[in-house]
Amino acid sequence: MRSTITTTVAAVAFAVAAVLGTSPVQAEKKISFLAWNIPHFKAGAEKWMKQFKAKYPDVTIEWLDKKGSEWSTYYQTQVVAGTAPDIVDVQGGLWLEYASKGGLLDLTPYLKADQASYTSELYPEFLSSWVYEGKNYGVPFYISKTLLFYNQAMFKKAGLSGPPKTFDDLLAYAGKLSGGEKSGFMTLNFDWLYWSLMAMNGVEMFTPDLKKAAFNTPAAVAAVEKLAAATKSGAINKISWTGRWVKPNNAFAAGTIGMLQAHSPAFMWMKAKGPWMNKDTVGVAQMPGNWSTPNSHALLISKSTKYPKIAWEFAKMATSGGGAYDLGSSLNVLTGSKVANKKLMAYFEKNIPDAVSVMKTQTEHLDKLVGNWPVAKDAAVKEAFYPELQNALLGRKSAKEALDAAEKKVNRVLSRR
Amino acid sequence: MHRYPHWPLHLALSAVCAAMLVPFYWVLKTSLTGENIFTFPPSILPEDPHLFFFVDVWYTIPFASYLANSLIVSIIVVAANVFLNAMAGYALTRDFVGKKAVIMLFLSCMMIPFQATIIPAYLITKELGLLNSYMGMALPLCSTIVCIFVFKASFDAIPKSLIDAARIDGVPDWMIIYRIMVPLSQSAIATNVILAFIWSWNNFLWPLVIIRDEAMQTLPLGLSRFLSVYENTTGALYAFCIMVLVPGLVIFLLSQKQFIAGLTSGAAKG
Amino acid sequence: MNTLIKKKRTRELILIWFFLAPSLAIFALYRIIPLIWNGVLSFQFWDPFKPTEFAGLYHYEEMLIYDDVFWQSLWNTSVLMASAPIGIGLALIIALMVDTRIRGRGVYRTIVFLSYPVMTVAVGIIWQWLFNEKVGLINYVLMSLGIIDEGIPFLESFSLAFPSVIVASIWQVLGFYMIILLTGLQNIPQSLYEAAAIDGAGAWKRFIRITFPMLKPSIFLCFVVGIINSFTNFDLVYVMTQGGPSHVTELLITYIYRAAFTLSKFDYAAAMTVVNFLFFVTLAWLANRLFGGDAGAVDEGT
Amino acid sequence: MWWSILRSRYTITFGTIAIVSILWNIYVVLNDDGKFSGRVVDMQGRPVAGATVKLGKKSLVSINFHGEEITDAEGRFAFSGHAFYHVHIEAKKQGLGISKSDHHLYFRGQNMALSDPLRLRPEPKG
Repeated sequence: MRSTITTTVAAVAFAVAAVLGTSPVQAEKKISFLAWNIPHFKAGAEKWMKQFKAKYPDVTIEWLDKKGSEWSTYYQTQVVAGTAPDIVDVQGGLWLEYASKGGLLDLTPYLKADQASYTSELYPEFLSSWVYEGKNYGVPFYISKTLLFYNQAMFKKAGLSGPPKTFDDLLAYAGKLSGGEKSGFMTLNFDWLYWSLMAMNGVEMFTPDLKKAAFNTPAAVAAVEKLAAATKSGAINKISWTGRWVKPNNAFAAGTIGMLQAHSPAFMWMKAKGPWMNKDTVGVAQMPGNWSTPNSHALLISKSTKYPKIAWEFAKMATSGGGAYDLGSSLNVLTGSKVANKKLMAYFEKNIPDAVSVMKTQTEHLDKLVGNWPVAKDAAVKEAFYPELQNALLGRKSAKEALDAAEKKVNRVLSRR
Repeated sequence: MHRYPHWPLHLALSAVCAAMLVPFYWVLKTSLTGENIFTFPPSILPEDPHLFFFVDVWYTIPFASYLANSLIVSIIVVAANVFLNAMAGYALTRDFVGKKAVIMLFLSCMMIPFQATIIPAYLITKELGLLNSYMGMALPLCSTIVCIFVFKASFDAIPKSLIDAARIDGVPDWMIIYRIMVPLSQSAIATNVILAFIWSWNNFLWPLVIIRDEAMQTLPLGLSRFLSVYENTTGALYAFCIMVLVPGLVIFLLSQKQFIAGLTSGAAKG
Repeated sequence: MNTLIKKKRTRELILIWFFLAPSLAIFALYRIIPLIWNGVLSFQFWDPFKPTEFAGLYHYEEMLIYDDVFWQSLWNTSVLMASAPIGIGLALIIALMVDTRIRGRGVYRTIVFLSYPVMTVAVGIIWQWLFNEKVGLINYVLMSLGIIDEGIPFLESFSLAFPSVIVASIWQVLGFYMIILLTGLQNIPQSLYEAAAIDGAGAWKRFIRITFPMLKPSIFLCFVVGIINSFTNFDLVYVMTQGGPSHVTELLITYIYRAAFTLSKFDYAAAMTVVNFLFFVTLAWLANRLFGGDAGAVDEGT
Repeated sequence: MWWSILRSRYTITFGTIAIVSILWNIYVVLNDDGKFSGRVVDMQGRPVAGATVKLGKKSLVSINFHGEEITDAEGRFAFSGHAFYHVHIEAKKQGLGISKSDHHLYFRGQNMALSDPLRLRPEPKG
């Protein structure tokens, strides 16, 4: 008798267990987002995810963040393993390689579809710097381009007023400003941030069809010779051609540099190091000829993504309206969205008045952007070109020799598969 | 051995030690005072030092969990190393067909830079289903050739007579290993513990690629947090360096006593 | 009787291979298979997004004939290796000093080794900044000694950048060498020295006749470590100079890494890896020849 | 046997570390109510009543404020419940001026009573 009871109990229990066990669980969709060294944006990112979850309850966002120097290692390993992050935040020309090989999703149709609700909000100039062979692979995430910071106190001492207007002015000013501990001019050099110096001498990197090198001209040789001479004399600080981020910015923040060509994030960074910096002590201007090199970030979507539509929706949220504002206000940068930038400028007026003039420069003269050529081999070209330029600028080779060698190498890179 | 005075030795060694220690001092100093880019020459003594950079580090990354992860991985690696390397090292003390080949194989394995094999290594780890796991982080380091040779050397240094005698008495091999060899090769073990720990503790590139979850990250990966472009984190960076290298030093300082014991025992015999 | 010995022998062989198996397995997984993978890759046009094609010697031609950065980095790597003896020599001197019966030798030993446990990335950061033109300690010392009157940008100069990196790498590995050599020294039976002392051999003679020969295995080990270091120094170069200025501090491994991950030319990187491997193996083989016998063996009869 | 284990270097080191960290955590738990109190005085050191005191966290460029208090007759103020480890404090009174200062804490919400008062200074124009 008892045994039967126990068995029935057991049976019931089992049945219940079985039912519970097979209770339906809804399938979760996972989208991964690979950011480029913005770990301090974590709070904002969580806010985004909450917003997104509200719209798409069955989607979870995986937030990954890698520092610039490891970003490509991480992304490419994931690509090879077939687990590429769906949305990636990328800087500079790295994306061109992937785009040319067909690793990225063509966003053109999406941009067309959302023309009114989204695309119209973006700066066409920044949007178009993510176009490769007529296809648009990225949407601007946050933007910055190079500008000229100058140390007002040093300018006064040297009897200079206002920024240089031409290349030769620039060098002349640099000469006047330099001496002893101090040097007149410094530039950041990674990616193509120094290219404005070439552009203002009418030097073109490539032929219009982007198939061959076009920079080896007498004008270029002359320009490089001048730069090399200025570097030798100390008017241009050597770190311009060797340092990456910390050293040049530290130097300017320490007040020993007359003029610094850098992009807007540098200002915040330097301000943190050099409390003396404010809108009165630091002059802000475009480089002569209003040339500048963008160093923007964009959101791109991996071809391998399972949910392109959802990824696109998230990218849109992050790059427009409120989402973009959240990003800009916590990173102190402008975004690719005109709407968000209006609010951001108001935010800067209120919270960081010193940065306002810097931010203004970032959306001016967008017709004079250089150093963002859509060349698939961008990274390889850089590798081939810059070391030779360094040789010339640091007086290891004559400008002619260096540019000849560079031309040979660049053309080889462009011709090889 | 007392024919010459000792002070020249002390002098020389002190100089060496100074050269070894100064960088440490410099890091420590910066971690306490931050970097002052305005004063040149830099001040030698720390000016109003404080511990707040360490506080910043503690709160800007989940330090405790990174630390735990690093420890777990290192423990796996150390344990595996001592056993596997001792075994391999012992095997190499015996002569057998293909011994030279094995040694050559080991030597050539050492000549393959890991950075160049990340992608295949990654794919293999994926096949093994060990991505994003402690075991996955540890496995490539679980046996290290240098240490195998360290063991081999110290086993070789044990007088054959001792072992042969034991063998003739019919003592089984495992007994020989654990009764005779292990006690006589403490130095090798200590060396191995230290090196294995250091290697896994400092491993950077490998965890970087195979770890996806924040919750699984190890200390070296925290480094990037202090190389930010948007904030001034110099002081925190150096504080972080200190916090990362202290555990390694502690482990070394602790196990080096064994190490010395082992060394002297090595010297006493023969 | 005979059969008994045979049985023992087979048991022993099984044991030996059983002992070797785990390590061999790990090396197979993480060294040998990847190497083979690289070997195959180096003859292909490979790319995660495209079907693979056969490339023949395309990459090798590019590398050996046209790529002077490759040669530069190969040269640098060799120089770095050639610098190993300096470190080993220093380490040997220190080891000999520490090996004497002086008071506090334990402390000295400890301090000298302290540099090795430090994360290489951290070592890079530390030294990058010791060498700094403005705030660096080295420049400070040189200036206060009146040797120079303005800071030298060590890591930015073509001539000094690489030596600076070498100094840092020696600093880091010195303690490790010393420990290896010390273990070797301690394993030399005292009796030999006593015998030599009875023969009336002086300190130098003793060193040449006994210490050095007996140390060969340890020294060999140091060399191997030195060679390995010349590519594990990756992190160091990566942090301190990123291979610049204009590739003067480029090592094979940093260049391979860059080719693979910033230029995403995995196939080309694979080809370089193969060459790199062959290069190192040859060297190791030579070293082995030089120091006679297999690595780490203390010769018998002592 | 047990004694020897207890006396081993490892036990001692890691034991000490464990104990210290436990004690530290206890201390933290007991003192992390985020209390922050002090006094506001004027140039002459007289207590200022009715000054507005704001407490917040200062990031690289912006400050987000936790709350606001009005000083009492002796110029005292007291906050509680903040969770910062780096506090920025601003006292202000029309006519008397302003006082800004930053205070590092050893852990989130550490209780702190300012030893020396916040001294108001006339704001520099512009």
